[in-house]
Amino acid sequence: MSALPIWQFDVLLLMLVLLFAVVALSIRNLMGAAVVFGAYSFMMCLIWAGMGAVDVAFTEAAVGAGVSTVFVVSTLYNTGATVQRRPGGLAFKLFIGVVVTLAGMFLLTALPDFPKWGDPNSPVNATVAPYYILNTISDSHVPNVVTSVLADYRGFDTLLETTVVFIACIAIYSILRVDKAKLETDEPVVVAAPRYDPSDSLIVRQASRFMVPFMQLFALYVIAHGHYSPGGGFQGGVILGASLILLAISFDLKFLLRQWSEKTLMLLVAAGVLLYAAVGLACVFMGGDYLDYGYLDSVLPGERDMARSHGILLVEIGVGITVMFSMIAIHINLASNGRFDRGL
Amino acid sequence: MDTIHSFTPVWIILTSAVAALLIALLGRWPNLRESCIFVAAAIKLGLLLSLAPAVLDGKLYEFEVMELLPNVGLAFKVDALGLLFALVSVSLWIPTTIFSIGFLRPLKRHAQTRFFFFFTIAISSAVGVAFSANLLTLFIFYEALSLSTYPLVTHHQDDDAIKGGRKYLTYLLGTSIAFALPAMIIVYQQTGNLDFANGGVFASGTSTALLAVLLVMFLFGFAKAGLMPFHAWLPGAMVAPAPVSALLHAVAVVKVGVFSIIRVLTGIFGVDLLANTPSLSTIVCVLAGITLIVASLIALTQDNLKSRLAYSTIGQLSYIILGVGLATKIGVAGAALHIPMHAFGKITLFLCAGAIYQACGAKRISEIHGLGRKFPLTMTAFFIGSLCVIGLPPTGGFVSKWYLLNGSLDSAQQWAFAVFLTSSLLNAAYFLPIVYKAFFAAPTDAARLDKAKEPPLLTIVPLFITSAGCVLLFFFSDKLFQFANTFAEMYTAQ
Amino acid sequence: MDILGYILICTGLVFFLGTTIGLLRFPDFYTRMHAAGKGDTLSTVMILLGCICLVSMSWLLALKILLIINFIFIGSPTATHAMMDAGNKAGATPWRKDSK
Amino acid sequence: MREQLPIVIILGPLLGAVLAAFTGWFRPKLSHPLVVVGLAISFAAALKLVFIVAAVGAQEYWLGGWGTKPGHGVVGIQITVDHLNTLLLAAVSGIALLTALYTKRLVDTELAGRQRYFYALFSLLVTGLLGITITGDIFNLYVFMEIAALSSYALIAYGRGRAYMAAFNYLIMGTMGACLYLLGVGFVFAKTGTLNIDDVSAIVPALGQSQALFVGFVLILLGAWAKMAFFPFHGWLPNAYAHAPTASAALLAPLATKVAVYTMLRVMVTVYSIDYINHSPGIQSAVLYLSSIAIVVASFFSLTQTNLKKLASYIVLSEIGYMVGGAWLANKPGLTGAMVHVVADAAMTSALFMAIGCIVYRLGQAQLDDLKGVFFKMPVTMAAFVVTMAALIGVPPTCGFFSKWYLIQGAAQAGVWHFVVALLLSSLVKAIILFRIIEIGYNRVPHPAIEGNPAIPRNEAPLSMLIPTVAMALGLIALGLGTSTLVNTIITKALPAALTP
Amino acid sequence: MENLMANFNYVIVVVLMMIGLWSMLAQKNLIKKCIGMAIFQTGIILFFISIGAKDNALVPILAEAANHTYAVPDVAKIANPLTQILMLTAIVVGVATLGVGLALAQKIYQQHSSFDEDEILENQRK
Repeated sequence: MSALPIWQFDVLLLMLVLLFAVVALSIRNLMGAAVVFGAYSFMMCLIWAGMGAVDVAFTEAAVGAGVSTVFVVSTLYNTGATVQRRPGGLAFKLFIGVVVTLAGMFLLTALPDFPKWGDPNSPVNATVAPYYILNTISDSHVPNVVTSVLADYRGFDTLLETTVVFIACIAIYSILRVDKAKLETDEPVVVAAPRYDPSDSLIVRQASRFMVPFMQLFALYVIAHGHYSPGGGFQGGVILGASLILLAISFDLKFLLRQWSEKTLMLLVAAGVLLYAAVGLACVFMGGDYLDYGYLDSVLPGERDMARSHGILLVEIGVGITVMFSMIAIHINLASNGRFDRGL
Repeated sequence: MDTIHSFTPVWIILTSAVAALLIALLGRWPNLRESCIFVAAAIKLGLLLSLAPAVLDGKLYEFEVMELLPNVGLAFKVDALGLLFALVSVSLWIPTTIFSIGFLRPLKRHAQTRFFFFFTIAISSAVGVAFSANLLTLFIFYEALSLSTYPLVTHHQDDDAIKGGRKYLTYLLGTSIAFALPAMIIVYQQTGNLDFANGGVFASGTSTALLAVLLVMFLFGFAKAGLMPFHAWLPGAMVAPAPVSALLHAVAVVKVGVFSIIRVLTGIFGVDLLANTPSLSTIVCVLAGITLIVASLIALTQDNLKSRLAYSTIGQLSYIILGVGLATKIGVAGAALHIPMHAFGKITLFLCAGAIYQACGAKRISEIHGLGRKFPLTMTAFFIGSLCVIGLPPTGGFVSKWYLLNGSLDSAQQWAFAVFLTSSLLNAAYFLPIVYKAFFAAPTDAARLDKAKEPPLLTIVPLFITSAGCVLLFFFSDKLFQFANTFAEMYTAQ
Repeated sequence: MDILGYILICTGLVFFLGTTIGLLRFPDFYTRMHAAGKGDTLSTVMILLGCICLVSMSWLLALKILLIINFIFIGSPTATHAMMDAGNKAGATPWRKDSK
Repeated sequence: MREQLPIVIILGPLLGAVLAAFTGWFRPKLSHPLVVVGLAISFAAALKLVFIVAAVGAQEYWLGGWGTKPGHGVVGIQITVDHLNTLLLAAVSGIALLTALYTKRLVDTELAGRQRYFYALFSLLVTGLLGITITGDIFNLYVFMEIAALSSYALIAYGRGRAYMAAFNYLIMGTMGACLYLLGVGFVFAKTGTLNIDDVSAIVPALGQSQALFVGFVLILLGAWAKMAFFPFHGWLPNAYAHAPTASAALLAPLATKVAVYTMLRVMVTVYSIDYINHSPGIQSAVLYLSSIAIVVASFFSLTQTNLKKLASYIVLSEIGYMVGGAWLANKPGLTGAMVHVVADAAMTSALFMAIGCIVYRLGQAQLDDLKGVFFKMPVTMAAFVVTMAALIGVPPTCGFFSKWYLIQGAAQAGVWHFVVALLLSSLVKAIILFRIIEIGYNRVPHPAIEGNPAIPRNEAPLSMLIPTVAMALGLIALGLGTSTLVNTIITKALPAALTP
Repeated sequence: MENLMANFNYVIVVVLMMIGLWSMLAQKNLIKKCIGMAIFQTGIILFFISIGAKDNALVPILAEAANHTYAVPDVAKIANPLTQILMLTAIVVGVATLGVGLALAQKIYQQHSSFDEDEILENQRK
């Protein structure tokens, strides 16, 4: 691959992003807002890819544009609220507007003090970062610097990040999940009858049936090949999740839940985190510091550096499992309003 | 002056604390419950007396429990004044207890256990104040006292009680938090320690303005001393049962207030500082003097017996503060001496008031006309008590006032002499008529008098003890004067 | 080889232009979707083929792009179908010549 | 191999939570003990570290062994236990442990049938808070912040009904705070190029008066303030804590805000230095005024409340003003007071909410008027409650007195009298509240209904709730008596050298 | 002014973030609040990526090392990986928060059958 010298193009994209943001926030139809927001995320991906941050772009494409749009849509779908009600509160909005503008001014005062745009010798690019680029090969034989930093140098962040996904999953579960027995007595529920049940379109079903295996294959490739190419546990996990979500949408939730019971899903979500944490703990028992995969060389093939590489693979798998199943669980909860019966 | 490190002061405080626990546990068996009070009191008294000789020849008992702030700790120190005060409160604790037994039991009053429990706590915190070696420790026990006396004040739990209790706390806690605490912190921030030191803690050259502000904050901060305008809680607290008001006014609360002020004036500011900067001593004397006169005048107008006594207390307290404010050796000694004297006199009066109320339910002065012939003993006790408060021989009050007058003469504040005399006359004016009417006036309500019967023995005996005390103090005043004098010599280097 | 690639890409862009115009100018929902579905798919595929020609050196990349083409071939028409179906259910009336 | 204790502090609750999430599906009874064990382990580690730190000084731990590399600084993530945070670590884990024991009964009754993930979230919240406290990396701190935040949203939402809206507002405010913090980190990062707190603090002075750094500083502060519900951002807190289930409130109220205060302290003392603050007097005085306003306003709102939980939440708000103000006095006693008060207030608030929890458990609701005769109904609980309120008022020898002592001393030294007045005022207000409650619960009973009268039968809270409450209340006194030891051995060393004479 | 052109990204970033912030605080509709939140976060992410950007830099994958022919890479020509890691985390955190927010919004809608803050508050009052 070659460098991407597209700054002028970049400016154009930035303008577009701004436009999409404004539209997404000003449009009255909520469903439309959700869709425009998805488009906004895609624009963002392009910008980031343009700046050489392919992994971020990849993640944003999968998470920001893909999954979170689906989340918003399924929320709207089963609440049935499509159009934003009365605007109102103009004075308040103006006040906030003024405050925010002042804040923006305040932020802009720092502009002249910033290192020049794209300067390779700015503090950020010259202090810590070079170490990773120079030593990733010798440390862990992982050419994709992002992966090695993600899972090794700053592996703790990633463990916590996985935990965040796990928390989000069980949080949403415990907020939304209602069991049928108590449903009547529990709380007044305004159930929005689904206006369109896609599960009756043969074409859609067959098409997704055909695509899903490819998607999953690709996702596994992304996880496994994360050392050498963009991608890794998160992106792969999200795609895996998305493939099943596609099934759920094109058939129905029952179809999905027949294969993956609620219990299995939630257990696997926790399992991923546990795997990651356990790998770290294993390092401690092998005599190293927490998450110091180098000390796993006695159980994993290869010397310390290769052990690191394999350790990274292990934790990436853990991340993948958690992300995949939490995405599915979150979708089911949001789409079926916590009743796990039918929904988008 | 040499010091003795000993745990005894702590023991003295703990005895009554332990007693309190026992009381709480033995609530079911009243006799057992009250007997352990007497045991505790006896032990206390014994321990206190065992300290006396060493203290009298100028030694100090010291003990530091732990450090709370850098070089300020939870520390105790027994000097003559502290010992004197402790002796008074403990020795008056016994008759008060006897009286309260006699007062509460026949009326089948509720929550006697609670009553005695907090009563005992209050005593031990009073002793704690007496033995405090620094301002912080003193403050701690001062607050403990305020909180532990609240249930006593609101003992009746009716609306008056609640109102009185509310007033009580608002004044005491409010002033101590709003004035005393910041003043204390400023002192700490200025000087870095809070120990009561001979000659004060302030470095020479501290600005007089600051000192004046601090002085006023302290005077008002310890509102238990009832300096006007922060005196209103005292009449308000009259809703308490008789023994409680006896305790409040004679021993625990108000005397703790003046005691704290004496400590601050002598130990934090230092008598010499007061003497050398007349403006400061003038502040103290003027505030005290005004309270003295005004309180006595108000007392004249009261018809309710207890509130008249209350205002008389307010006046008498200012005697003590004024005495210290004079900043002369004799004055300080007289002030110190006035604590026990007034204590005995006033407690007698209150116990009498309680006895009268118990006998015939009379609360107002106009109701007790001719009561003397019915209850000669009670009214005689009342007479002696009032003599003691007025300051006439042969009662202890005379001695202390004598020294106070001398002190005022050789101080810079000559006018104080006049103030003392005037207020003594006023005292006479509001006490003697009561006695006179009680013995010689025609009864207003004969029917009630006939119904009335002599109060039970348990309430009469304490009267004898205390009134006898008033007289004895006159003849053995030299013993007490040794205490006062030792203290005065220790703190006035003139 | 490169020439071929560039030609493919340019034709793709032309088709894209057509798609866009159609999307804007056609009278009703269905016809617009029709334009979008057909033109979009075709033009994208052409552009991607052009890319294959350009990167013909590395076969792995070419393979990946082929996969992408495959996905677009399946995905894009299905999506169009789903949307039309939805529109039909939602009761969007088709356009007739006589109707204004 | 180095000392592993620091990471144990984090791993205890983390693993406890994950395992609890497992057993929630097989043996729901097991979840609680698992979490308790995890918290106990982390508390033990934290306690041992307190002594180690006091003895030999700060302990550093590098995740994955990625330590300092010449020319690059620390390339990994570092977690540090030093004099500034060791006390808070012990306090957080200890309080969390007690609360976990305490909430058992509450959860079984309040959240019957819904508690599958409660303890997991509970433990994860503690993980987040401990992480914020222990981490030595400003970005890692953000991640921990989010962990704590997400789990606390869920814990609040357990309250149902109005709790959902309260949680949503909290989510918006909390996310805004986190984002502002992250942006501030970005500004700092852009100028220094490193995320490790020690390295940043080494670089910052060299950069001199840099506008970007200043903006970053302000942003981070704003973020922390939004998290701790400091005056302009305080709107979300009362509803969130009042409508949350008591079990959640008992954990959130004491810890969440204090940890945010710690974040501010860490940034002020370590990342930027104190004289950085002294060089911007304008902001300093502004913040001091803000905190005085916060104290006064919150105190008066707490006077007007009729619901015990709401009242307590407003008390929490006013206490936050204490700490922010104390920290911004930027002199020795002021900072000491703030640091002492962070720990003391955590304990006090925890005891307060525990006592309220007991009351709610028995009386079913927490309106002031419902407290009639509660002193005879549950004497032990109310005794603990009175002690706690006394501590909040600042009655010696409870811990509240000494922290307030230092704060007032600092304010006097800096000559910031409005702060002194605000402190005293709030003490008085709390005193009024206490005695209003005493009047209602103690005196407002029909006269004969007194001790031993069957009219008001003893009905104490269950022991599993009572013991932690009493223990915490006694802890307040113990903490108060131990204050000077803590100050001399640990907190004084945490102060920047510029201040310690 | 030329400085402003030089740091054009930062200007856009600030505007983006402020739009998001405004919508978080001022919008009455819960869903709009959530979207605003997401936009605020993406703005921050863009900021981080911008400070890590380098002119004409390669993606941070040491391609030539993939087949173990290891050569010391030219740091100046390889985009900064660190900011990318941070933002990966930020993205995931963002979607997690969004999910929780939507779940709460659903629950609120169930009770008040409205996403409008004012209506909800009115309902709660009565």
